[in-house]
Amino acid sequence: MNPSAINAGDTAFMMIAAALVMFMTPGLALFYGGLVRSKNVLSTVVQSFFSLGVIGLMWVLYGYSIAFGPDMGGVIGNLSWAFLDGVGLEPSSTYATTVPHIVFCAFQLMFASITPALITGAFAERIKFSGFLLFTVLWTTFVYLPVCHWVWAADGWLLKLGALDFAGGTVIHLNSGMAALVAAIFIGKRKGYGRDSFLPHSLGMSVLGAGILWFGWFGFNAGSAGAANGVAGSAFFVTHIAAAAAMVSWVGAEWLLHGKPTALGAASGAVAGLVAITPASGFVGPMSAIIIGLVAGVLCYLAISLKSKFKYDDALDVVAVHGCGGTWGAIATGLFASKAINSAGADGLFFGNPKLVVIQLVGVLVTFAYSGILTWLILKITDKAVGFRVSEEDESVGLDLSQHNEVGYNL
Amino acid sequence: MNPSAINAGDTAFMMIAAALVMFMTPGLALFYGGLVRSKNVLSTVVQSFFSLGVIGLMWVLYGYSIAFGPDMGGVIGNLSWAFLDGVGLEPSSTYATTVPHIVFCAFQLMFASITPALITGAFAERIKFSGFLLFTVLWTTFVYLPVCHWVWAADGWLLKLGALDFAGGTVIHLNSGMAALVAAIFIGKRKGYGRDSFLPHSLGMSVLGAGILWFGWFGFNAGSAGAANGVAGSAFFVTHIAAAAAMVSWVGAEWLLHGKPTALGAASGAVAGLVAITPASGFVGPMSAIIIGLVAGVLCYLAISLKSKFKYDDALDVVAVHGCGGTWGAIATGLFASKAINSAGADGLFFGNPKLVVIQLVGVLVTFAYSGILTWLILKITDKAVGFRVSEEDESVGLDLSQHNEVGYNL
Amino acid sequence: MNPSAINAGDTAFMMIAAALVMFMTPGLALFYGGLVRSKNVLSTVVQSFFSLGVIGLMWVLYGYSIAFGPDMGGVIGNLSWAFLDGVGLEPSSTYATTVPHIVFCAFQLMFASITPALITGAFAERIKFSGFLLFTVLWTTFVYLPVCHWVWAADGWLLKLGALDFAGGTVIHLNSGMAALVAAIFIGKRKGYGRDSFLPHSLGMSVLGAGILWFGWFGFNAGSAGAANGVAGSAFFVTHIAAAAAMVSWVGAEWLLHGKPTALGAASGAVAGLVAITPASGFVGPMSAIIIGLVAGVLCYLAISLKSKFKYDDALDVVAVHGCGGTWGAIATGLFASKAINSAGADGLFFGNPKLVVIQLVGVLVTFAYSGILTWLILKITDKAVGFRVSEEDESVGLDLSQHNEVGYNL
Amino acid sequence: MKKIEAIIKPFKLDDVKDALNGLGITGMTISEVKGYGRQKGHKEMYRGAEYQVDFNPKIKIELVVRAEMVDKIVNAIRESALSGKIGDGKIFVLPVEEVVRVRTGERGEAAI
Amino acid sequence: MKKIEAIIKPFKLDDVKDALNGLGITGMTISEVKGYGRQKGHKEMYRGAEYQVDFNPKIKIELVVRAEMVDKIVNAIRESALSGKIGDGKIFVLPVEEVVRVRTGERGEAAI
Amino acid sequence: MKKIEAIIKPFKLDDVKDALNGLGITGMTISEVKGYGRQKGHKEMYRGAEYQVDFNPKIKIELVVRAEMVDKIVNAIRESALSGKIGDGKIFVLPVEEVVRVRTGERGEAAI
Ligand SMILES: Nc1ncnc2c1ncn2[C@@H]1O[C@H](COP(=O)(O)OP(=O)(O)O)[C@@H](O)[C@H]1O
Ligand SMILES: Nc1ncnc2c1ncn2[C@@H]1O[C@H](COP(=O)(O)OP(=O)(O)O)[C@@H](O)[C@H]1O
Ligand SMILES: Nc1ncnc2c1ncn2[C@@H]1O[C@H](COP(=O)(O)OP(=O)(O)O)[C@@H](O)[C@H]1O
Repeated sequence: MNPSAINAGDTAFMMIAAALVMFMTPGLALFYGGLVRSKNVLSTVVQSFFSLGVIGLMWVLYGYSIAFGPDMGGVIGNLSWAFLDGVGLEPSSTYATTVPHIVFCAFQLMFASITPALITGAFAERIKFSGFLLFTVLWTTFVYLPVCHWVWAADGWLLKLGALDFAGGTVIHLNSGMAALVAAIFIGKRKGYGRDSFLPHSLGMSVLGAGILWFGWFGFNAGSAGAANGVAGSAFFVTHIAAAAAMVSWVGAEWLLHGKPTALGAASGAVAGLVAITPASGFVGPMSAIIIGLVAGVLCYLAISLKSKFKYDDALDVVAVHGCGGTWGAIATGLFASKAINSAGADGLFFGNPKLVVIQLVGVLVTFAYSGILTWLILKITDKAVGFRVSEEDESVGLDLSQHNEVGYNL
Repeated sequence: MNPSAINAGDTAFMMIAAALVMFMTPGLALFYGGLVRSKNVLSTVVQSFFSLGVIGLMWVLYGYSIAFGPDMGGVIGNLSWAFLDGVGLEPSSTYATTVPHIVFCAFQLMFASITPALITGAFAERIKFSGFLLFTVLWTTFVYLPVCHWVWAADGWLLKLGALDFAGGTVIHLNSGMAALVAAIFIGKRKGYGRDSFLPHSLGMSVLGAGILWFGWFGFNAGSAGAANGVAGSAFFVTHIAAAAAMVSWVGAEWLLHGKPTALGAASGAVAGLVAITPASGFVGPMSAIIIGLVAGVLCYLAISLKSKFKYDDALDVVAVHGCGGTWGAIATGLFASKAINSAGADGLFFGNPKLVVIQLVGVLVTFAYSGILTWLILKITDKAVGFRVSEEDESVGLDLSQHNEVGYNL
Repeated sequence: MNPSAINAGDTAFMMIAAALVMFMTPGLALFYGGLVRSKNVLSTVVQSFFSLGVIGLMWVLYGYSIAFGPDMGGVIGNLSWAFLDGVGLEPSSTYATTVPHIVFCAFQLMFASITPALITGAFAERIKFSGFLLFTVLWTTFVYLPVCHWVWAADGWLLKLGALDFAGGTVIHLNSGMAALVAAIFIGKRKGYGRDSFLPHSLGMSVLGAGILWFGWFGFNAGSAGAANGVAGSAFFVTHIAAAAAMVSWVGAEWLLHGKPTALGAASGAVAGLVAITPASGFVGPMSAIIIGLVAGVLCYLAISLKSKFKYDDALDVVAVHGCGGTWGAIATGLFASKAINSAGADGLFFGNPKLVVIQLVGVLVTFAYSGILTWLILKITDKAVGFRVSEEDESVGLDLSQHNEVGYNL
Repeated sequence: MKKIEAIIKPFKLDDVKDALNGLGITGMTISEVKGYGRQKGHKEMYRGAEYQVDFNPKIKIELVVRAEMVDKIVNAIRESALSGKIGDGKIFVLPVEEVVRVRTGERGEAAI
Repeated sequence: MKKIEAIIKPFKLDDVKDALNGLGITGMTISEVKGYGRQKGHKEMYRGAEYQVDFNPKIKIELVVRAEMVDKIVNAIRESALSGKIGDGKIFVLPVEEVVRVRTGERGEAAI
Repeated sequence: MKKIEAIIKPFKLDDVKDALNGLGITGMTISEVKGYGRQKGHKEMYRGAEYQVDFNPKIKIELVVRAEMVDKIVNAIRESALSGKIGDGKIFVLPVEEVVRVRTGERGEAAI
């Protein structure tokens, strides 16, 4: 078989997977949108939604080239694929070699689009739209693209080191989780935080959002196999199971500790499980996935109390869910990965290779440091340039009206 | 061709089909959630959603093995596939032989997850969450898994008898419909039933839910072909057409009988058509599908009045839609099945083979009896163990607050 | 390879693509439903939803045959495929030759279903349900089916002329946009238009709808390749990019001109971009897509003011978004099409072939004229037969109650 | 003429309506309100945190009646709204100086 | 000072607002309420069953005014809210003893 | 006994509640209303068109109290609801003739 021939099955799969990942962003918009107060629903929703727009443009102009283009020192791609020059209907010889290169490029674009949207949960209900926009452009350029290159580009240094990140635990979740932590501290607490109650305005909306996220996550994780093969099938299955397990353990934890199982707990647990399995999804089997999920549910649930302990206001718990969940997933990959599932991967600690855990930790720590520092700088610049936080008046009126001259509901 | 080789097209198809079926459960959550009063929206939504969690775990631990594992007397699978031992990336030699076994296992898991969720419509607005949970675990174990084995496992006795159930008319719909009937009688009417009005709190939510169900049902029915082939294509088409026909006939019936076509009628009709075509979907052609759909719409619409005649409170009409629709579908398969569509099937009455109707009826009646009796026992046990119905006080406050300490809306 | 052999990858792709297009109709229902006042939400939603029903039936009975059946003079298909006679599990020798004919038929059905639903935005909030229904049946029969034949049937005269319409810019968008203009003028303004404010009742619902539309549009455009190949991949990518670009330019335009970026602007911009890229999607590259999208966003945004200038009440801006967007897309195809992307296409003006623009303009103008005149006639007939507009009383009570005896919300 | 304002528990609305109907009351206006009182509100959970919500959903019934009807009506509301549990609500009586029926322009007791 | 409470049909709100504006009224408060009265409510369908819903959506307008304005205002509301069909609503006038403007602390008629 | 009706800005509700709590107020009823006044409303955009929306969201607090408490309460509300910007709202005092507690049947001041 000609190595660069297009396989229709793989191509079908990768297109649909890309579509599924795209659908996650509106899903996230709902998940987040339901959690804020009704006066901020649109501003929250549109921040996710608009990421699809601005990052789509960036991706064509220079993003894809920087992330996946010809390597410069393992650190970054050069600009020779800018404007998608040479990225066409033929398969790449490196990435997803049985599908049109443009399809792989589309698939990766969807990942880039949702990542900064995840961060918006941290500064929800008090962010200027212009501040969000500039932040998103800078953060994607200077944080997302490089980290993506390190981990997924053929010559990325973390990949070469042997770090495993099947579908984005490091690149996406712990990266955005760290950025969320820094941004939450930077922007400060919402007005009235700790005194007024900030109860979600529509939890049904959030559960729907979580359902869409779950649905789309099959594309996210299974699609990361790059083809419709056994590894994709395995990733598909463990993705579901980890979400199921984390849902059960999160709800179990709150039932035990607070006496009630909640709908938001079920939704949050599922998301936590999906986050945690992401880096491991192509490398672990079902029983490992159950453990990863069960731990994720409890861990992320408990991690939520960090914000009251350390007194930052991470409005929608991005740090607890994506930061902690992603970190746990990256480490768990080091524990549970098995060549029996994916011969292109590696064995983890429980399969006789303690080295993998160390490598995974390197990936985690480097990403923490890089994302943390760069995010802080970008926040400073953004704040200077266009301002990051709205005025008190605008905040109490609500961002929908003050930033967008719209209201969420006229019932 | 190596019989156990993975086909990328089939694998892509079955993964996406599984994802689509998974998405039906959040869809059902919305469909049901919109129909209850706003004080019960989250409890209704979370019961569907949580099924994904608990049944995911059960499936890995023992569910799949009992349903599809090595046969014991045509009645049940043994436990040799527990923990998915031996269920891996290679295709099974029996089920969907061109896709990884784990993908077939995932596909079937989604069916198992939604079935008990369907039942929750019967006891909505008055069920304890703990009662729901125990019931779901027991019912899936003792009712769903065996019936699934009978009908779909290679050596299941109903399959061997020649009963046709392409995508779950018997296993899923009439099974859950019968359980719903028993559960509705067991739990008793909602407080104020017959006096207060129990009008839906958000019909737009229900229409969205129905739209998602319809969308997902393509995976449900076409995916039941196990491969992306002509039968799948045919199942795909008739699924759509039956839904369309039933939507039109349901709305037509209410327009004629009550003077107004309704949005809920359109949504309910579509679901009724989808239910009815399910067992027949791989065996019948488009014109048969139109007839099956048209009959389903009117039949299920009329069946709703049964509950006032027989004085049970099947809150969201699971009996009428899934029970009657599924029964009609099972019988219709006996009438309209044609080997011209699917050579692996059989001809039905209208194609010269009256025997098939008899066999289908055997399947229906056995399932009625088995599901009815077992459901009753399980309800008794559940009620004794953790209680099934909430207190009057909790019911009038609403389940969201009393069971979950949450409220649906803060607008 | 046997030319009529089924390819599993292509078949998987076309089924999922058809499912995605089907999902657009509920998406449209939400997009439109969120924009009307809460007293009309269900009537708006059900008009889209019900199109799936009635057109599904028509398609089997005669629709598919008229659109794609054996040609009569390049103008219309004959009835020899009525009842889908001969449209079966084997591939067609003409259309999508590697997938079951019934799957191609299903895919095209979804297009036919959404087109009249698009028009409903023009006469929202004042239309009789019976009027909508008769209009939809007649319009689909006498406008959609012929135009579809001209453009897409193997012997259609516009196709033969060399007009390019990859996924329906002419057939669907500019066709429905023209019909919307005529219908808006015919039915007249909503009561209180220009004085009362007609603010959307739930913009979050509309953004969700736009998200679903975007997601489904991948099936719409990429699926129009008929197979999971390079052209499909390219169409997939440019679809996304044009939506992204138009979102950015629409929001940019309103930000500049009115001082605020809006959530509805982001959603509307995305839809405008999706509309505009539709006819071009299989023929242009990413940079062309960016330009098409950027122009579409600004153009459609500005086109909205036409309605106040020309004093018609196109309630949900079908003319501006689908009419103008579709027209721009059809012309842009004449400018940007390139054989380098799709050898089965043609080069456009910017690739040295000015003739294509002329051909495209012929397609546009003929469709305008045909759709405009026929729509007017059909409106007259509908109005005579069952009435088109509700009474003043019914309009002020709201269509949900007056047409359907239902209300949207009981919160 | 007097205006009676009653704050009751939502699930008692049908009972109260029936009781008022029984007295021949032909008009009233209701609205959804939130009550703060001895009944202590309830807890809501949000990701492991518990929030005390002080307000409970209540229904406010407003009706304007002839002065001589007040006692009967107040008693009827009291009985039909009674669950005996804390939070059952309050009934207030206020003076009304004029009533006009929009449709007919009638005034005073004829307009009630 | 008097308080005027008017229950009107929702689609008449703009007319009433304009009429009050015409009289130089600078403040009012409105809310969504449900009315029960001679106008008989409406039917809603739910899967083939018909439910009688007794309450119709109404708007309540509350405004506090100087006593001498009452007649003019009541008439203005009456005329602008009139559709002539049943259910047009009611206007009530109640005594008010004190008014305070929060922002300035003004009291009495100056605060209206 | 008097009824105090206060129209305030929504984000001041917690402050007012705390202030009233400080005076030992044990009951009140609140609702969401829309206010029309000197504060001019706001603009909303809809696809390039700007609409002037005249009404601002407000909270109405109703509480019935003993007559001698009125001054203290009015002052407490005034101070806690004050932001100093236009639209801070109004406080009205109306006479009340009777109060009944549904649960116990108590009447008059005992029932408050
Ligand atoms: N002084 C008051 N003024 C206005 N409304 C009150 C007052 N006291 C109580 N209410 C209303 O009555 C409801 C019931 O009062 P509560 O003190 O909880 O119970 P109970 O009436 O049984 O003592 C409250 O939720 C509130 O809406
Ligand atoms: N006695 C009353 N007390 C309070 N509200 C009333 C009273 N009578 C009528 N209303 C309100 O006025 C509205 C219109 O009254 P209705 O009897 O239906 O029509 P009409 O005023 O035309 O006779 C009712 O829906 C209700 O909200
Ligand atoms: N005469 C009135 N009757 C009833 N409500 C009023 C009256 N005047 C003002 N209000 C209410 O008080 C709110 C604030 O009034 P406004 O004139 O905007 O500001 P301010 O009180 O600061 O002068 C209004 O939104 C309205 O709800």
